[in-house]
Amino acid sequence: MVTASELEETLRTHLREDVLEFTLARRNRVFSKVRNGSHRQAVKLFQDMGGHLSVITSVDLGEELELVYHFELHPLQVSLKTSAPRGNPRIETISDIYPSAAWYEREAMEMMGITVVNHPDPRHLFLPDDYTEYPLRRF
Amino acid sequence: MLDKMVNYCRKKSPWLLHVSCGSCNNCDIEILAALAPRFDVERFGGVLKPNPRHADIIVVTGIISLKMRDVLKRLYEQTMEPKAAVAIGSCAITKGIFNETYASYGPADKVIPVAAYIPGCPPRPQAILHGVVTALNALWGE
Amino acid sequence: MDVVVQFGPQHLALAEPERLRVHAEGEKVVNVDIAMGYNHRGIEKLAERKTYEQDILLVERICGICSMSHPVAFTQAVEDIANVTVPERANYSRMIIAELERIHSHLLWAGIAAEIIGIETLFMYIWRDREFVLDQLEIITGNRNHYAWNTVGGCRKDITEKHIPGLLTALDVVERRTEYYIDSFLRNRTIKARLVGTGILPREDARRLCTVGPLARASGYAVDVRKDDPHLAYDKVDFEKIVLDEEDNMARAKVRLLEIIESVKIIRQAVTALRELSGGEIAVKVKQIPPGEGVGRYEAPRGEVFHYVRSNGTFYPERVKIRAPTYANVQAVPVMLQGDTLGDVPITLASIDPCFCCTDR
Amino acid sequence: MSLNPLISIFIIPGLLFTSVMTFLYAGVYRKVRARMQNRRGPPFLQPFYDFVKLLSKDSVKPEKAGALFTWAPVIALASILVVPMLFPVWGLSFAGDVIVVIYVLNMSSIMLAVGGFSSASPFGAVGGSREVTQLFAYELPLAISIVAVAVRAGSFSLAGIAEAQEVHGMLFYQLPFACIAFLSIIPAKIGLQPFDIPEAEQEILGGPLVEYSGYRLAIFTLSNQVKMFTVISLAVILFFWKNWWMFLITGGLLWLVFIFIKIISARVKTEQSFVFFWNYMAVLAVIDLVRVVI
Repeated sequence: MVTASELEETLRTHLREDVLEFTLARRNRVFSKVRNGSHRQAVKLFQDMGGHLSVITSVDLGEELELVYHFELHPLQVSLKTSAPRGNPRIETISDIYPSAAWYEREAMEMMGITVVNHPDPRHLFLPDDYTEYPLRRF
Repeated sequence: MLDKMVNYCRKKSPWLLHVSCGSCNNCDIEILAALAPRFDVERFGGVLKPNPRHADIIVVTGIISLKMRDVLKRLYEQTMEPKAAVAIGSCAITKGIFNETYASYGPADKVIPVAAYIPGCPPRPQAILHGVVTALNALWGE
Repeated sequence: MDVVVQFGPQHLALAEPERLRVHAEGEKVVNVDIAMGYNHRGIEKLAERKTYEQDILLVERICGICSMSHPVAFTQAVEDIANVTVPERANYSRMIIAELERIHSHLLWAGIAAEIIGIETLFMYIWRDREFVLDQLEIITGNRNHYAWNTVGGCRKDITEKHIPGLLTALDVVERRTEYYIDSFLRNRTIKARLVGTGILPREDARRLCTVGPLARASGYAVDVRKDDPHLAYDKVDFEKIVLDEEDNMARAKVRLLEIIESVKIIRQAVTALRELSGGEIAVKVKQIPPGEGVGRYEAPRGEVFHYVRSNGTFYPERVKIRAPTYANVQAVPVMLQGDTLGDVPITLASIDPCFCCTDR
Repeated sequence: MSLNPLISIFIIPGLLFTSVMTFLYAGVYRKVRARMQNRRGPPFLQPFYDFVKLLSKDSVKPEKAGALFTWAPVIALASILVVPMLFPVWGLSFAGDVIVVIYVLNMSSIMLAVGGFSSASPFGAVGGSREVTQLFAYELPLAISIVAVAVRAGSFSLAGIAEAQEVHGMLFYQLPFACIAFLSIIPAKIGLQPFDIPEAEQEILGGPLVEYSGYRLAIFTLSNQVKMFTVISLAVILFFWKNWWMFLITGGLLWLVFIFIKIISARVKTEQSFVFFWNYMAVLAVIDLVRVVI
């Protein structure tokens, strides 16, 4: 059992000024944004707390491409965001920490065109191998 | 005379090959439900066969997704003459609610020749039975 | 003898197009490679082009079996953004439909599993009884599947007094029959020979791979969103979280069948509560969705359905992310197949109750 | 009664009579199965419709398939059609030797495996290897129980065995364990649950038959259906012989029993069928063999 304030404190002690945002919404939903690169440290912290990786979402913000990692940290539901510039969307993998992240990252790669660095198996997952567009990009 | 008998036997023994090409599973489940005791497609001799070589009627559901188009074509070619394809559900007929999607090659009749359409989202098992039997009569009936 | 056997994309045991390439040494499975995407329909992209109300119908058509779970998760996410509280009556009636769906889904699974291990009769029996549930769903919602029951802020229709007697009778039938099926799964020697000790997913792996739903619960990893993150009216009814630690295919069958009994219990309590609430509102009007983000979670028959919605203040959502339970579970299949034989592949794959059309979207 | 050889090949007990019995057996099978599953089921003539339809369909041979691909079904059908002629029922002069019967019966199983191997498909290959494995599994109890019968009856010819039973009563009473062992083999032999491992449609899409179509499939299906009738009849002759009309009735009843077993059981795995046949059924057969010899 973690409360939101405990979680915020832990994040801020370990990541310091890399924590850009931290909000608590209705029904124990926590949204937090960290700087690209320090998300791995945060994910490791969540793993130590017994977190359960739900899914990874990729979002097109225009200037930037964002990845949202959704964790269940009972009783919280934490969405950890990190973003990379559109011209060079490189975000490091977390599939060595959570094996099940591998597929979610593959999806982000083919759908949004985010380059996940150090991914063990960067093939297409849903789209055919010869499909070259990124269907989920908005702008 | 012989022709008549053969056609009668064909009508009485449709072996179905079910190909789901990117559907929401619902038509597929209703096809399976048509096998179950309440509807019992075997009354008309229909059996679900896993194998295109054995099948007579190809039952297609779903929008034809990117990866399934070639598979569907190949399955249609592997099926022995005489054969017919039946498109089941709105998706296979017009792409239905997924009309604007990027992930489809269009409804079933853009990929293979389709002999009968069974509309509905999903069609009820009765509709599926009725559609298949009507198609059989049209193909090999008097 | 090394063989590569390809299950799918068109295969009788799967019904859905998905490819499983199994490398086998004689009959022994060495390696499994799963290819997804044969069912990909681009729903996440489509959802951005439709309004919230239209999206409910769209997410319903992600899957024909989970066609209550996805809308519930989606509307919860949107209601979070709009900061609306759903009326109690809507919560209960959503829960009744959702639990009916769970019953029919679990029965469907049990039938398919029986068919896959070759006992066709059980498939026929179970699917015959499943029709009782579908009848009730049709009487209440108007369709056998795709219920169009939800709207942002509540329900579109109401469960009234005239629906209840038929519903309760059907529940009695289903409960009685399910007990019979539990008995036959536990006592038929040939079924036991196929299910016990195959497709083992150790508890540690279940946790490591973040599995959800009955698969996780059968491996002793007790996740159930209905208890962990109460929504609808699940915190107001009394039911048990079924957790077994046998880790094999039989445990998964047992978990699902026992959950049917729990679902029957839930519906009975919900019906009682609904009668007490008679005359309540069934929906609140939601005019505008403000910018923001929301997460909707719901325990679908196969596990946790996860929807993430981001709104930008217009009528159209900016991003909708859908994670179906099979997406999380199917990555455990290679682990489960380690050391099994070729004959176990279909039943082990089926034991996660795969719903590839949810996964591919 | 003594028949003209031509009649005996083409009418009784040859092609025509056996085919009629076969379609009857298969029709009963489909109908009874459906009724027991709470369904209405197909018409009795369904196997016949299927057969004619398959004959009228196109048939292709895969490019990589061997020459045996076409010949396997023909040999399977021909060899299985020989077996009913060896039965002592028709009063033919060449009422056969039981060892010959067993090996002619195995011919059709082997041809199924050969057809599977030669069809150049992984499912066919797996099905073929399962068929051969299955053959090894049930061959031991089969051989032992037949030797027990032969020793008890004092003859290796089917006519001799039948005669001995006419004199001393059914062998079933004297050799109950051997009889059970033999009966347990029948589902494996004709591909019914719980031992339909080679054909498993849900696992390997029908195994050896996966690449067959049209008339080749029709012939294979027919030979499999003839096998149902033949193997059941053989069991009756070996253990329940009284006279020719009791032969037909007992055969029908036995068939119902096997349909019932099929309906209530799931498909077991190859290892499990090995354990079943070698550890239990072979032991049962040996018990009776020892009793007989002593």
